Amino acid sequence: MNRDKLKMNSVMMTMQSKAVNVGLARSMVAALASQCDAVTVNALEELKVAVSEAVSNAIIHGYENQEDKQLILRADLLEDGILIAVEDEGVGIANIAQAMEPSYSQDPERMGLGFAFMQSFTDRLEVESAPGRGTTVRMFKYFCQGDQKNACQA
Amino acid sequence: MNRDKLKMNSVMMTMQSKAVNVGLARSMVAALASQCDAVTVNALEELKVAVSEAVSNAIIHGYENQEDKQLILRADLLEDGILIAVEDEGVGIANIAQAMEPSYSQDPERMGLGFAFMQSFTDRLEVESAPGRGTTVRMFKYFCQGDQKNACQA
Amino acid sequence: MALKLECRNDALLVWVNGDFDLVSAAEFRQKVDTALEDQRPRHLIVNMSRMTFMDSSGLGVLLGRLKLIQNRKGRMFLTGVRPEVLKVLNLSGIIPLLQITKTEDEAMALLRKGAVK
Amino acid sequence: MALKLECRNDALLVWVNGDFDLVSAAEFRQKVDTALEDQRPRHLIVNMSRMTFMDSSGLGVLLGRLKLIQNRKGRMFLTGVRPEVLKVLNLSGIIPLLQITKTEDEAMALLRKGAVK
Ligand SMILES: Nc1ncnc2c1ncn2[C@@H]1O[C@H](COP(=O)(O)OP(=O)(O)O)[C@@H](O)[C@H]1O
Ligand SMILES: Nc1ncnc2c1ncn2[C@@H]1O[C@H](COP(=O)(O)OP(=O)(O)O)[C@@H](O)[C@H]1O
Repeated sequence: MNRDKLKMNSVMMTMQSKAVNVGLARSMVAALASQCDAVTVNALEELKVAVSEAVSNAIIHGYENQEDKQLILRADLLEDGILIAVEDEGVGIANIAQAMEPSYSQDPERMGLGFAFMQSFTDRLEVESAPGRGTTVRMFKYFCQGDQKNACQA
Repeated sequence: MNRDKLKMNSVMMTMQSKAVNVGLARSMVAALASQCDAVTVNALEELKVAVSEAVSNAIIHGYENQEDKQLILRADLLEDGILIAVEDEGVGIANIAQAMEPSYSQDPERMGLGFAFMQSFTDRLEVESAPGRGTTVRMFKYFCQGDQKNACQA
Repeated sequence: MALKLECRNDALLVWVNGDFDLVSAAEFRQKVDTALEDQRPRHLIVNMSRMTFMDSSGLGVLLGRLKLIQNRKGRMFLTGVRPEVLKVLNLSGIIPLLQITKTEDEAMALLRKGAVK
Repeated sequence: MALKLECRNDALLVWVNGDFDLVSAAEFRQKVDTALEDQRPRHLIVNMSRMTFMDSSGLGVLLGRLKLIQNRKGRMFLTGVRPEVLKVLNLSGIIPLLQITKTEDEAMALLRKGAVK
């Protein structure tokens, strides 16, 4: 998911694998995306859900709720959208395709909608993972629908 | 400024030396500090000013407004307050004591109040710097005034 | 997030304030399940007019409570749902399984009339 | 931040919306200085009722404009200052050098009466 568009801004955040940091990640990404005047409220809302899912998964599944682990959130603001990467060094995923199927969840208390939401709410989703090697989820989201003129001037 | 208090949460953010990121740093620190229910609105406002000053200085003075450099913001939420470190790898400061004096500024367009504000709005301020070696500003701020009962439960 | 709970007639009313994510979902589950156990209301009405955000963790907890309510042959209502939260609900397939109303009074009225699916 | 400028009689009125920091200070300086040059108002009234934050970058730009206004023997007013912003102003020593009023109408009235320091 290497895009050649001009990079307007770029942030990396390292945080502990704590549930409270899901909200922190969300606020940071929303604040960064808001630097682009062209971003729609709608796109911002969807982006927040997608980030929330990826970070929650790293905490719950990747680190199995151990709070003292580190996860990394990278966000690159491009001319027309935002590129997000959420990385954990947790248990990893053996069968990525299966894990990404809607309503597949290893946790009986969960609905298995995390990946489905990331898929629906972003324009591109890539998962890199191997058992014992952690997981990286990359997402790209356009700021607005097919409007060339609304390029970001942040 | 090593404090033995329990660390509740801890975040590191790496960002570009762009003016827009002053606001990003502020929002992140405010969101982190808000994880502690005991934090007063007053403390939050003061903390935001202090962070704003330190990050602005790294951009304007440390990197002399070059936008493609990296700065690091570390924030550790403790039981009773927050520890902030802002690091740049910029020009550094030759005479730290002089630089910290109110109304000393190398920039005629500025008032030389940045350090004075950091000093007034936090409870402890430390500056580590050397010419050519960059600058690290560390600040600690209590969440509320002398209230042992209001320890953070984040 | 801040939660408020209240039992009214045969229904448990819950107000959810702020973001409904991993943190608040845990709190919601614990408090609502305790109230469902202790006070044995049949129906559940969740006032979402001040819920500013919901992700699949929030949704999952709602679905879990729906199952408990269905087990006791009760009805579940979501009231005052904001557009951004509705979008998440729409994707989940949960909507046909419960009732959405504007206010909790509307929900209470429907319950009194027995006019619920 | 969003800025609005308007010339009324002999005064330039500026509304500052949002955070007044390094980013917005640059925009403020550029737009206000252009208006001061082009339209030659004598006085400056800054409506701060929607300014949610100010740091020393914002403050420095205000002080810079104060000097320009003093050079043309005009007066500078800050109106609708919020408590959190007032705290920063208080630390700066700028307050005795200008006039603080609740609204811009008050400021305009004082200007008409010539009742300003
Ligand atoms: N970061 C991760 N590390 C390890 N496993 C993961 C990670 N993210 C997702 N998974 C696996 O993929 C499954 C599906 O994830 P998801 O669609 O988000 O649903 P849910 O979180 O409700 O289980 C999870 O149950 C888990 O087994
Ligand atoms: N991060 C930094 N790197 C290099 N020099 C700095 C840095 N921070 C502050 N300084 C020096 O200290 C001086 C005083 O800083 P400050 O009190 O914030 O006032 P101002 O930013 O208005 O100049 C600056 O003019 C600059 O010379």
